[in-house]
Amino acid sequence: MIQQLSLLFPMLPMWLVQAIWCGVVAVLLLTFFSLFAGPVSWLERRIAGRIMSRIGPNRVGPQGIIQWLADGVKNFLKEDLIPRDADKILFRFAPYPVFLGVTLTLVTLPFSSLLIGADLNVGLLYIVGAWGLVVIGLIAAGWSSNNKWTLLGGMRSAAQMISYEIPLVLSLLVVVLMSGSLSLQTIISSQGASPVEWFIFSNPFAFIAFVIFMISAVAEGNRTPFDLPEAESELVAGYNTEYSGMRFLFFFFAEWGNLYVIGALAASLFLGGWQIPAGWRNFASAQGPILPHVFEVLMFQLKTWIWVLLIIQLRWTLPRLRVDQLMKVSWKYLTPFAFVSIVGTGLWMVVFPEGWLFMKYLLLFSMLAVIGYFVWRAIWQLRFTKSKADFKLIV
Amino acid sequence: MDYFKNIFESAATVFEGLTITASHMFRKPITIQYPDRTLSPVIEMLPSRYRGFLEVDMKICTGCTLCMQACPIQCINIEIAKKTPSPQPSPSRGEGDGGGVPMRLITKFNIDIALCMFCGLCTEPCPTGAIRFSKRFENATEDINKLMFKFVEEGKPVAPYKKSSG
Amino acid sequence: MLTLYKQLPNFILTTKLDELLNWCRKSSVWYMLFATACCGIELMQTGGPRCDWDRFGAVPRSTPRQSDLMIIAGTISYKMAVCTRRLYDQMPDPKYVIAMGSCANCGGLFKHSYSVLKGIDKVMPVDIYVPGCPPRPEALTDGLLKLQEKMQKEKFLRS
Amino acid sequence: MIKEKFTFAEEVKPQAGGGWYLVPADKIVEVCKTLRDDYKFDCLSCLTGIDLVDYFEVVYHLFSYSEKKPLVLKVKLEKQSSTMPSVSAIWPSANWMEREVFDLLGIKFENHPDLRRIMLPEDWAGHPLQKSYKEPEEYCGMSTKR
Amino acid sequence: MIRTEEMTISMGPQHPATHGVLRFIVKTDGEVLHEVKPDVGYLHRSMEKIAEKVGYISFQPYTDRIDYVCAMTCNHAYAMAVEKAAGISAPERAEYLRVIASELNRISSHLIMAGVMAMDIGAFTPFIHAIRERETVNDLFEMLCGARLTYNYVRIGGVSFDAPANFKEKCVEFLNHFEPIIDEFNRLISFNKIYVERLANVGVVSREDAIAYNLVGPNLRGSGVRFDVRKDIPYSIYPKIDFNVPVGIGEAGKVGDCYDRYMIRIREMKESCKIVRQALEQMPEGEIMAKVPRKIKPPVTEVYSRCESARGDMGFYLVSDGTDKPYRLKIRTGSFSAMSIVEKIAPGLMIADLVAFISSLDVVAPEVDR
Repeated sequence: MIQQLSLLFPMLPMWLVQAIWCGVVAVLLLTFFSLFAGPVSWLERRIAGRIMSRIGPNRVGPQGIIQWLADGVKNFLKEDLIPRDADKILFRFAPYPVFLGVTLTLVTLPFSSLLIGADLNVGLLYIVGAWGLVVIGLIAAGWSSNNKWTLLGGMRSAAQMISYEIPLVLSLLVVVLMSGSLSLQTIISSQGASPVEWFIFSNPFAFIAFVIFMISAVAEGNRTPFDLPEAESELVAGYNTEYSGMRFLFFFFAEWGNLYVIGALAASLFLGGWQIPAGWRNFASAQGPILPHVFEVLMFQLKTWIWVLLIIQLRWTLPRLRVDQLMKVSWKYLTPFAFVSIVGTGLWMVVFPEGWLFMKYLLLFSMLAVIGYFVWRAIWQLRFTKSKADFKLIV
Repeated sequence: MDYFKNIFESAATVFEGLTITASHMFRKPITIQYPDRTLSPVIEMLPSRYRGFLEVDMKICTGCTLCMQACPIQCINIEIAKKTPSPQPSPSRGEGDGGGVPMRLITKFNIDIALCMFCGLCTEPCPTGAIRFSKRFENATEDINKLMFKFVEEGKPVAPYKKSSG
Repeated sequence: MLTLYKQLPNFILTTKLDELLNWCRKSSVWYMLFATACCGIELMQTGGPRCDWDRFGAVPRSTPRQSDLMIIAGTISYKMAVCTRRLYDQMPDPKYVIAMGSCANCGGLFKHSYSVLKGIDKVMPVDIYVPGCPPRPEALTDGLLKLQEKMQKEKFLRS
Repeated sequence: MIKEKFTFAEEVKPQAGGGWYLVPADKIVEVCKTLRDDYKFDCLSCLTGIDLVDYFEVVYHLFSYSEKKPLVLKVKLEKQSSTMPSVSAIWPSANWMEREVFDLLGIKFENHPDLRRIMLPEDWAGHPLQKSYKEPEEYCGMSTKR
Repeated sequence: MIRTEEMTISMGPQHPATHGVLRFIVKTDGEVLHEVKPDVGYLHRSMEKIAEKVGYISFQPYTDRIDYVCAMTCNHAYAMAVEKAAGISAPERAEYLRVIASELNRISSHLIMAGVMAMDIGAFTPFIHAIRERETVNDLFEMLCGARLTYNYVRIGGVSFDAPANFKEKCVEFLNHFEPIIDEFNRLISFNKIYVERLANVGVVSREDAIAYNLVGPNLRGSGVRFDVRKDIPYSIYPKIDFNVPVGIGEAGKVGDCYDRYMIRIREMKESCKIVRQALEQMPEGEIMAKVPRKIKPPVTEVYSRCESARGDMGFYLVSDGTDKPYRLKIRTGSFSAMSIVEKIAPGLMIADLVAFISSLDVVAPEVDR
C-alpha cells in the first residue's frame, strides 16, 4: 500500500509518506472501532428483544437507531467516581489495555486485497500478541477496585483467557500449516473464491480446527457460555463492578470490538476473506479500478457478520459454565482435539499434496445439510407451539 | 465412552437451543407499546373488575362511614358536621331544609391513595355502591400530597343522599 | 431574529446544549436491580415482554455504580433502610429515585408494623412517587415518563 | 400411648380441636428424644411462643412422615424465668425457630448453638410480640411516625 | 509455603442472586466456600403483630403479602384456618373457585422459579419467556378478581367474586396455549447440557436431612419423600380430583440434587394444568359465599391448619380468644426452614453452585422474614 502511495506523492520523502499513512490508519481504526461498538449494541438489544418476543429500543430516534449515542453521552456525563481506597493509578490504567488490545488487532485485518492497515508478514502472531493485552487490563481492573467481587472476576478472567489462548493458537497453527505463511493476505490469497477451496473444507481436521477456533474465540471475548468474568448473577458485575461512566464504556467498547475481530478472523482465516469469484472480478475491473475493492470489502463484511450475528444469538440461548467446567472444557476437550487436528492436517497434506476433492465436496455438503436441518428445525419449533407466543391479552 | 457422549450431547442441545431462539426471531413481539402506539388506550383493555384508583360518587353517598371502619389502614377519612339549618341559602342539594331538624353534612371525604392497598374491603359494605374502583392507574406525581384524593371541596359541604324508602 | 435576541436571556446556546444533553440522559436511564418485595415482581414484569422498558433505553444494571435510577420496589424495613441509604450513596451523581408502590411512598399497609420504615423519603430524596399496590407496569412506565420530563427540564450545565 | 410412657405429661383434651400434652419445661428434651426415636416423630413442623400475659407458653407441633400423624406438645413458663432447654440438638429445624421465638418473645433457650436475633436488627430494644410492647419513637435516626 | 487466607464476602441484601433481600456471609477460599451464614430479617414486616391488631376480616389482604408470588394459596390457607376455628364451611362452588385460582397461581409461581433459576445460571431468555407466560396468567386473575398480584380474592366463608361468563373458556384457551410452551421451555433450557451439568449433583439434600430440617413441598419431594398435603392431609375438593405427585428420582445424578427440585416444579406445572381442567369441568353452580356475620368471633380454640402452597405446606396456627381479633397467629412457611438448610449444605460448594442451590430451594424473602 505504501509503494502506491509514494508513487502518488513523488516529491515527499519515503518516511513522511509512511508517517502520514500510519496516522491515517490510526485515526480511521479508532473512529471505526468506537463507532462500530454503538450500532452493534443497538443491534444486539433489538435481536435480544426479538428473541424474547419483545421489542428492543425503538423510542430514541427512528426505530431507536441513536440509542447508543444517548448511552454514550449519558455515560460521559456521569460522575467520575473512584472508590476511596481503590488503587488509584491501576484503577485509571485498567480500561486502556483492554481497549487497546482489541483495537490493535484491527491493524492487520485484511478488508480487501489492498485495503489493509499494514500487511505484516507476522500478522497472525501480532494478533494473538495484541489479544494478550486484554488479560492485563482485566486483572488490573479486578485487583485495583478493592472489591471482593471484582477480585474474583479478575481471577476468573485471568484463568479463562490464558487457558483458552492455547486451543486458539493451536487452531491458528492449522491454518498457518496449510497456507505456509503468517501474513493474512497470503493466507487469503492461498484460498480460492469458491467455497471448495476454502481452508475450512480442505480436510476434516481443518473443520475441527475451525470449531475449536470459534469456541475459544468466544471464550476469549468473554461471551456467554464463558462470560464468567462479568457474571451478572454471581459476582454482581464481575470485574467492572466499580467502574462507572466513561471508564465502564471502555470495557463496553472492548467487548463489542472483540465480537467483530472474532468474526473477521474466522472469515479471513477459514472462509477465504475477500476472495470474490473470477466472473465478478473481471466484470468489476471492467467498470473501474475501485469497484473490485468494493466487492471484496462487501464479501469480507458479509462473511464476518454471519459469525457476529451467530455469537450474538448464542448469548441469548445458553447458560453459563462454572469455573471448573470452564477449565475442563479447555484442557480436556479443546486442547487434545487441537493437537489431533494439527497432526491430522500435517498427515493429510503429506498424503494428498493438492487436497482430496471428494472430501472437500463431502465436507461442504455436510455443512449445507446441517444448515438445512437448522432451518427446518426452526420452522418445526414455530409450528410446534403454533406460534402462540403472540397470545395477546385474553380479555 | 461418555467422553464423546458429552461432546455429542452438548453439541445437540446447543443446536436445539439455537433453533428455538431462531424460531423466536420469526414470531411477532407481544409488547403493548404503552404510552401512545397502542390500538386503543390501555384503560379500555382492562377487565371490568380491575381495581384501579378509588372513586366516590358523592351524589349517592349516604355518609354512613362504613367504608371508613372497614379499611384496615384507615386511609379513608370522612368528617360529618352537624349543622342546624341557618338562614343562608340551602346547600347545593337544593332540597327543602325540612324545618329545625339538624342537617348532617359531609364536610371532608379524603382517600389517601399513597396509603391505600387497593384491597376492596371498603367497597363491600357500602350500601349504595358509592365508593368503587375506577380503572384509572396513572397518577405518578412529584409531591406526595397530590395523592390525597379530596372528593368534597373545602368550602362546599355535601348533604348525604337519603336512600328512598321504596 | 435580532429582536428576539434582546429579549431572550443570553444563554440561548446553552439551553440548546442543555436540551441535547438532557435528551441523551433522559433516553438512556439505567435502573438498578433493587427489588425487595411484591413491587419487585411487578418490576420484573415491566422488564418483561408485554410492557418492555428496553424500548425507552432503560436497562437493568446490577451494580449501583453503573445505574442512575433507583426504583424502591417494595417494603423497606429499618434493617434494610441502612443498606438502602448506602446503596443510594454509591450511585454516581446525576441520580434519581422512584418510590414505587404504597410501601415506598408512606409505609403503605404496614402502617401498624413496628419494623417498617414509613416512607422512603425519610431516608433519601425521592423524585417520583408512583401510587399503587403494586402499581401496574403501565403505571410504572407513566412514572418513568414523568421522570424523563423532569430530567428534560433540568438545567444541567449550570447546576 | 404417650401417657403410660411419661407419667408427668398430663393430657389436655379441650372440647374443640385436637388435644395436646402439657410437659414440664425441664423434661422437654427427654420427651422429645424418645418421641423422635421410638414413636418416629421425625419432624418438628412448627414451634410457637405465645405470651398469655401472666405466663409464656411454647407449643411444639410434631409430625411423623411415616405414619402421617401430628402431635402437639405445650410447655408453660413463668414470665420472670422464661428460659428453657433447647431441642435444636434433636431436630435441626428447631434451631432457627427457637431463634425467632427468642427474637420476638424474649424466651431464652439454653445450650442453643447461636442464640441471637434473627428478624430484627441486633441493636433493637425489646421483644415486639409481647403484649406489653411499646413501639420506640425513632430507630437510629428514622422517626417511626409518618 | 503458600499461605492461603480465607475471604469473607457479604452476598448482601442487594445481590442479583438473592431473591429479594436475603444476605449470606460467606467465607470462601478462592471459589470454594468454607462456611455460609444466612442473615435474614431484611424484609421482616411483623405480620403476626399486625394480625393481632387488625382483626380477622381485615387481615385477609395481608395474607397476599406473606408470599406474593403464590398469594392465592396463602389466602386459601388463612381462610381455611379461620373457618376451621369459627366452624364456618364454604359452599361447594367457592371451594372449586379457590382451587382453580390457587392452581393457576401455582403455575405462575413455578414459572417465576424456573425463570429465575435459569437467569441465575446465566440464561436470560427463559426468564423472559416465563415472565411472558406469567402475563397471560395475570390477565386471567385480572378478569377473575381485579388485581394482578395481590388478589385478596378469598373471603372467610367463600370467595369475593364469581367467575365471569367467559372465564371458563379463556382458562381452557390458556391451558391449551401453555402446555406446548412448557415443552419448548424444557427443550430450550431444561435438557441443555450446560444447564444439566450446572445442576446435577449440586447441593444434594439427603432424605433424612430434608425431614430433619423440615423442608416441605417440592424441596422435600426432591429428596425422594413422597408427601403432599393435598394428597396426605386432603382438604377442600382435592380428593375429588385425580392428579399424581412428582417425586425426585435422580434423573441427572443423585436423588435430591438441584436438578431434581427443578424438574419436580416443571412437572408440577403440568399437574396443575390437569387439576385446573378437571376443576373447571366439575364446578357446580350455586352461591359463592356462606352466611357470615359482619364481625367474625370464633370461640376460644386453637387451630393448626395446613395447605399446600407452591413452596410447600403453609401452616396457620391460630389461637383465638372469642374477640374478633386473633390472640396469636403463627404463620409457618416453607422458605423459612429451607433457608436454614443452606448453612448445612453449602460448605464445599462453589459460589456459582451456592447461587444455583439457593434458587433451587425457591426461597422468597417475605416468607422467610414474615
